[in-house]
Amino acid sequence: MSASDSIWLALLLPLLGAVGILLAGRIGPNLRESVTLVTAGALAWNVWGLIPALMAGERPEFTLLQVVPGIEIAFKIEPLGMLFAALASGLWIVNSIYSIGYMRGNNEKNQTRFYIFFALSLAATMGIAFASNLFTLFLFYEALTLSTYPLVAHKGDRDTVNSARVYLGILLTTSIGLLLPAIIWTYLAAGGGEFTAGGILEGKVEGPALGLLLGMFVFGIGKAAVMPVHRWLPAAMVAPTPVSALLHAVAVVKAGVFSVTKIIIYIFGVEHLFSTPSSAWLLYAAAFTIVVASLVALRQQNLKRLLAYSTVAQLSYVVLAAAVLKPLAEIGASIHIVAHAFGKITLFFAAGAIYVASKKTELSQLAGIGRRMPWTMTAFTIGALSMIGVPPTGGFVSKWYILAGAFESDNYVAIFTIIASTVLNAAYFLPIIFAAWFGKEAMDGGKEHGEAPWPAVLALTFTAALTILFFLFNGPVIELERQLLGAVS
Amino acid sequence: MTALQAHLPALQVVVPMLSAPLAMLLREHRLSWALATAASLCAFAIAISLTLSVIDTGGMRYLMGSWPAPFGIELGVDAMSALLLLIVTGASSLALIAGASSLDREIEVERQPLFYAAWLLALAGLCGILVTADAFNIFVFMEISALASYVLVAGGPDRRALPAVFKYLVMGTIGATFYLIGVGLIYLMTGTLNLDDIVYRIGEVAEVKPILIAAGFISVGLALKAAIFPLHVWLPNAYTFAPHVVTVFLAACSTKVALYVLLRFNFVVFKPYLEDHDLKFAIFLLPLSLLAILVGSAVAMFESNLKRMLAWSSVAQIGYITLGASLVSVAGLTASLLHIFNHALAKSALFLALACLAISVSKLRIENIGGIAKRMPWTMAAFLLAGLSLIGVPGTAGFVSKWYLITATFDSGPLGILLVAVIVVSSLMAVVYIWRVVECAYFRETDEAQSAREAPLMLLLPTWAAVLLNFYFGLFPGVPLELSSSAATLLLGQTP
Amino acid sequence: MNFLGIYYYWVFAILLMVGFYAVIAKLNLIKKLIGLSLFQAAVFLLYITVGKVEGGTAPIFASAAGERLFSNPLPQVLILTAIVVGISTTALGLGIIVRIKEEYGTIEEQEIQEIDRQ
Amino acid sequence: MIIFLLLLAATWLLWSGLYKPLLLGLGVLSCVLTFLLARRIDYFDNELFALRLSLRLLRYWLWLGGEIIRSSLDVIRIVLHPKLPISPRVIDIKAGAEDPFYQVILGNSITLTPGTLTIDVHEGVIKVHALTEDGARSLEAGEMNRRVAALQET
Amino acid sequence: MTIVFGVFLLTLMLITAIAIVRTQNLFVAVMLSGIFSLLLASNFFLLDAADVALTEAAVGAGISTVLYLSALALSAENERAPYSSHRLIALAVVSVTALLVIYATFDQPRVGDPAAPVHQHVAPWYLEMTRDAIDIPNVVTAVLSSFRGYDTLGEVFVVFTAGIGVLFLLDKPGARHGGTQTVGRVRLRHYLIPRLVGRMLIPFILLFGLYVQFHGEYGPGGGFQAGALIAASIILYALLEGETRALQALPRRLLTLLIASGALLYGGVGVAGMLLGGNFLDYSVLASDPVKGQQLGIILIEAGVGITVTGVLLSVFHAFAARGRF
Amino acid sequence: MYHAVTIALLVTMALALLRALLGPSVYDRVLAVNMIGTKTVLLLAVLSFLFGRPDFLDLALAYALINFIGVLAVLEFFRVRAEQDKSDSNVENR
Amino acid sequence: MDTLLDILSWLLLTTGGIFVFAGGLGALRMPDLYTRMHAASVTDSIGPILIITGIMLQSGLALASVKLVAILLFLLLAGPTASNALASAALLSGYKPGGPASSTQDAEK
Repeated sequence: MSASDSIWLALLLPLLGAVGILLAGRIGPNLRESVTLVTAGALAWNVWGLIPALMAGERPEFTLLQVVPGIEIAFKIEPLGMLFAALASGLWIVNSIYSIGYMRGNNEKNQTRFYIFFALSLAATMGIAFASNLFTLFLFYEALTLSTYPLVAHKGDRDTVNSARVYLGILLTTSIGLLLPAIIWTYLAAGGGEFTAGGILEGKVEGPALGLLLGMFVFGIGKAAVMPVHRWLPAAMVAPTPVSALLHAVAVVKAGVFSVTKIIIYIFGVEHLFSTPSSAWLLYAAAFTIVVASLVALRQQNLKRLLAYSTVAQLSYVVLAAAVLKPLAEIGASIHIVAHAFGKITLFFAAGAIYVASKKTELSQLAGIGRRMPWTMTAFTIGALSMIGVPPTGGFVSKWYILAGAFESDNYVAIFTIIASTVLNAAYFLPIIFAAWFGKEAMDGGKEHGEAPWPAVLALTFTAALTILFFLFNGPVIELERQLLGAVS
Repeated sequence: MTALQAHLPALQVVVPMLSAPLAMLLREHRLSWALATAASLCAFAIAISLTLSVIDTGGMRYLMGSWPAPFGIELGVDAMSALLLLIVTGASSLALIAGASSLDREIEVERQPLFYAAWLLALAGLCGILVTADAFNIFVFMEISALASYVLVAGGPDRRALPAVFKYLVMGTIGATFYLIGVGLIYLMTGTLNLDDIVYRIGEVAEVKPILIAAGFISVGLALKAAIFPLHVWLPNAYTFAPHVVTVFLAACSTKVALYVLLRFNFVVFKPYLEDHDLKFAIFLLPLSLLAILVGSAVAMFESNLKRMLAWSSVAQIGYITLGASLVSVAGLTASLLHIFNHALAKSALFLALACLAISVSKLRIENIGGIAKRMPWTMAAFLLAGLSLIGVPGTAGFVSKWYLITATFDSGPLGILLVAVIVVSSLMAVVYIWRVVECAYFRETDEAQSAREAPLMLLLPTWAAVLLNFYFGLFPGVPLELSSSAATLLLGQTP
Repeated sequence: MNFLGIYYYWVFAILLMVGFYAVIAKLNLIKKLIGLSLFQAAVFLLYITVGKVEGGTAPIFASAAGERLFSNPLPQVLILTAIVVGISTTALGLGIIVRIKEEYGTIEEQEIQEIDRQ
Repeated sequence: MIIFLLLLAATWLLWSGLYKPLLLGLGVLSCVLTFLLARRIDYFDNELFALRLSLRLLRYWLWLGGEIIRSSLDVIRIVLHPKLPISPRVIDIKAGAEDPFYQVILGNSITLTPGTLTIDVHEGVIKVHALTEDGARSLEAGEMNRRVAALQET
Repeated sequence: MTIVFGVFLLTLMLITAIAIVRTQNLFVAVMLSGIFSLLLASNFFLLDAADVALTEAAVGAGISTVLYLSALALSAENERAPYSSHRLIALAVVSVTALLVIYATFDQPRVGDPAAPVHQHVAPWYLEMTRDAIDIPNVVTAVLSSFRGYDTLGEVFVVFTAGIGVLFLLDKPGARHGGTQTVGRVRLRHYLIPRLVGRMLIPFILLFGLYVQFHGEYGPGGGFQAGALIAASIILYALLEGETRALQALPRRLLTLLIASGALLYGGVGVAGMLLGGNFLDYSVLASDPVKGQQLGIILIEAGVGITVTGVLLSVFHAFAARGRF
Repeated sequence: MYHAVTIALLVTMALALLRALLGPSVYDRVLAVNMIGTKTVLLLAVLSFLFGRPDFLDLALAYALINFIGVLAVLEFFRVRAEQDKSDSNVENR
Repeated sequence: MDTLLDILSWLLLTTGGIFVFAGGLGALRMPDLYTRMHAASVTDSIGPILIITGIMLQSGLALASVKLVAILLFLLLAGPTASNALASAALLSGYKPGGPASSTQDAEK
């Protein structure tokens, strides 16, 4: 099996999985979930198997078909996409285990539909990760939006449907309204949309127009949640927690920042953008988002909404890092995708576990919960520390690289933002942790409960462990992303 | 070229036309359905064969009655007519197949042979317009198809079909008469009716005024027939109250064929002759297209009758088509023609899905279909997927034409940004109106939906065929794209 | 002659106007249809006027006609077809009107609209 | 019926004026078609089969022509008279002939002569509207009625 | 002088047209339309269009009056509200249209100018070819049925469409208003004079119709006009004796057959041309001598036209009549 | 000479048209239609000779036929109307 | 002989024209329907007789004359029939001779 076979397999496996889940769903939940797990495992094995080839400098390619001359559906593996794909496929396994616990524990309806669309979302994610041109990226970007809609609207009651409408509305509006024109502009200006090392727009689009195009891309990719197009993310929190965990902490939002980063690196070209003053606004927009989203998070009472705003802020770290436009910062951006993924998925898992076990969703209810759910809250603490960027968690590593990049270019805005947001992060996470461990449980605090079902606990423990492990053993990842340097400079 | 092949342009019209009296004579409605379907499929086969030979040779000519060209009536098939022939015959076949199980609810069995005869005549009329190269002959076949369409629409079970069809009749006749006036003026100045001959001789005419007025009359008349905003008022009700499969057929073809004639005349006949004609054409058409797009989409967003919603969406989609044409560039026209094709695909699929829904739902209103997706998963999935194509989600046919349209508007200078904005806004509106339905069908509950049953296979098959074609042509738009771009170059008089 | 000749065109224009006005402004469906016929009749007149040759005669060879100048047969042929189309449209329109009357009990446009609105 | 066919043939020949084999053949066809249809519509089966020709009828027509001219002049005089000296009235006349065919001839003759107008024929009674007293009186005198009745006798 | 007559007739027409629009009584409007049609036909005759004049008279004054009256018998006689509220807009639209037309006339060639382009290009060819290749006197018929036979095929199918359309609309089972079906079917039976005279004339009208049918190549006339006349003769019978008896003479099924067979005959001749090695509607191949073939073809297709038109007009009349009242 | 007759016929048509416009009853209008019909027949007959094309007399006859049938149709229309009124009033009386 | 025929036919045509015109005038001047019909019948009976005879004298002994006779015959048959039909219809709907009954007037509202 050659490397390019792995590419189409990566797309096909989740699709096959979806069909399998549909069929198995008719027979029974156990078989259905086995199919999910098997698919997830196969996908991860397939994707991870590509890493050695990539490290060896290979860049496998695969062209599915040519829609019209100049517009192809084609794939190509490069370090950034590889990282994203490996992350998403790997976490899918963990998330699937968690889902089993969560969905059963909650007695959700329409579980088969849930698993099917989950698999479809993963297929779309793989497409985004491996896309070799803007058109393909857009295709799968939209597919991801559409396939996650049923997941968000899963509950089907009025509020959920309304929120799901906001979700879909914002994502489609931005993508059709800004991203598509931007892509077409790019195709027209550059004669194509192939992701090319060093960018393709140099000499084609210059000056203020470049800033405008950048804006169309950044805001067009609504999934990156740069303010003011972040509102879909809190809205999406009506989804079941596994969805929030994998999709709205990892796959979907990362697809956004990943796309931004990829477009900055491979379409605009870091050098070209750096030399164009009109693109500097991106940095400020990202900084603004980080600070404001953190402030908003500070005022949230609902745990999942707090996490959502935290995600908004964290995503802009990636954008900020990319916008610093220095090689080290780009590496930091890519690593932050990983670090934040581990941390945030842990946090969501924990939130979901709390909900399954105790039906609690508000911050005020969490006092003293650490004693009832020690595993969960330990994991939560680790995740929160990673968000703040305290060693020995993964969050520290990425922040370090971003700061290094910022210092390299004496970018004080970035430095200041990072410091400020660290303070803010600490300000909203530490009280929760403190209350959970040392607070006193309210007397009328509802039913007696212990830990969540074991698959959920297993999953969150695992991701918490990953967060710490990433601090200790981040070498391979950095090694992988160092390859980006070739593309950047 | 075999003997039979040489006769194909004539057979394209004659086969459905002569099947009509036979269909009428058959007393058993199943038999006449079978005959109509067979004739329609046969016409489809002829259209495919014609398309192939057009791709090979660039065009076909046929002399009716063997009389030489400007004197007798000449038929001519080129890339543009081949493209539309495919749409017309294909949509007719699909809709007829679907009609087998949906029409019995709407039209009494005894009246069905007449209905199928009218259907074949509508088909023959539309094909006739497309293959002929004679200005007056277009009028005759336009009237055949128009009269037959009135009959088809009047077959709707709701009594409101009748005022709707009367309005359709009045406006259609005004349109045809305007066209006739225009042709009369041209004939007065050139002495000929053959389109090629007109093009050749119009250059020798010194006086501009009558030709200018002729251009006006022909354009307005055809705009009426093509339901170009604001002359679209007949369309929503006619589509809404027609029998469902008739809506499928008409939405896919009738206005498109009028657009075809409109483009032909304006680009081939008038543009080379009248000074600044393209500019005037654009100035008239562009704002109207934009209004059509915005108004049509906006009304569709607030319409709760599903068929009328899609009908208003058609008004908007016609706006896209005319928008592309009003750019007067090869890219714009290509986009426009391609959108004719793709919109036909998407709309037939959507209306077919509605026909499936109508089997179980008494009133096709949005509030009546809550939760129906559970009972009719295949139908709603088809609706959803076709809706994606209408919105223009990548991977579907709708995306390809929208891509070309946006590309073309970018080329058209500073105004382009505004146009792109309009296209984008209306695409979003399309998201809204399609999604309202999808959301309701999947996430709401009503009592009526609980008793619903999945539509019969004979309805689902054509529906899904249309849906899959949307995806096929979204991924492999080769043939329609080639036809549209060579038609566009042909219209603009450039060598490909 | 020239003025009188132009008169034909002008009458065509005014007839067109009258018929068209009836179609648009009248609310009674039968009246609309009559207006439509007038409208079409105006066009017939245009064509036939166009086909006339001064000093010519009807394009039918006969001993009585001898070798004379003949008027143009083509517009006549076209209008024959157009008249037939016109009567067909009228017949169909009347059929629809009869059905409307049966279903709604009126053939006034605004009354039909009121009934539908209920 | 033979007479009828002959009449049809004569009509065709006189109208057509073209004596080519093709057209003669078509003429035969037309006559036969007409004849068949006439049978289908019961043209021959009752008293209404009304083709009776005679010399007297011709003579009557000539007389009628004279009457028409005379009464026309009367009416014209009235019309052109500035005061319109009319004195309209309605009278009933009992038809002398019993055969409805001759009643019809009488009725139409009355209408044909300006100044008098048949309004209704019902069971042998003809209701006539006359423009002037004179006209009414001369009709009541019965000259026309008598002549038509005489026609019937042959 | 002729043109003065024309101008006079045109003026009368204008007056009539305006009166038609102004009157609120629909019956009056229909009567005036009949007058309009007669005036128009006279005008056509003045303009050397004998065939058109015949058709217009048969259609405008005859058939459409009958049809309008049948529809009127089913509905109210007076308009309720004369004009829509948009009458000013309507007036503006209409005026613009008329002004545009008049604007166009400034550059148009003089009426009747033999040198006008209309008379230069194809028209002389038709006159010449009719003599050479078809050899019938009526050029209009030659153009109609051979040179532009395809148009006429379309025309037949327009009529056909209208026929099945009306049948489809009005033969709706269940919606028929029962009750009046048998009452009042006596028609004009009690009117002695019209009944007797009308009856006497029927075969001759029919014969005249057939004459017009078969002399289309020689004088004004042809399939359509003949069909209208033949249908008129049967309609006369229906008026006199009730359409029940008319339907006994020519049953609905037969009429349906006529409608279809006429259209098929026309199409069949076209296809025969194709099978015999020519193009569609090429009559030259029908006989060994092309000229004879043309003539044969013309006779056949004219017959097709006549059959269909008769069938359609009668069916339409019966469909209206069967609605009960008329 | 033909011209004189033509003019007389045309003027008579105009007078009849005037009657049609003035009414006052519907029957007056029918009368006018009938008059115009016969005048048209005569006009055509005269014009055929004026143009030297006597073969067009066919038209005149056709007009006469059509006109006759038209008037009878109108009569039938009135009869139906009268009957309808009668039955309507019967319904009201009951 | 020819001149004589010409003069005769001219005479017939002209008087025919005068009769027709006078009839038309009468139809306009007369006070009510029935009296108008009398005037109209002048144009329907004597008018055609004179005019068509006049034309016949012009055309001589030709087929055209036969056609003219046919037209005349038809007019003379159909004209009074139509008048009779009209009169009886008017009477049937209550239009009394002597003045229009109010119910049948179509006076425009």
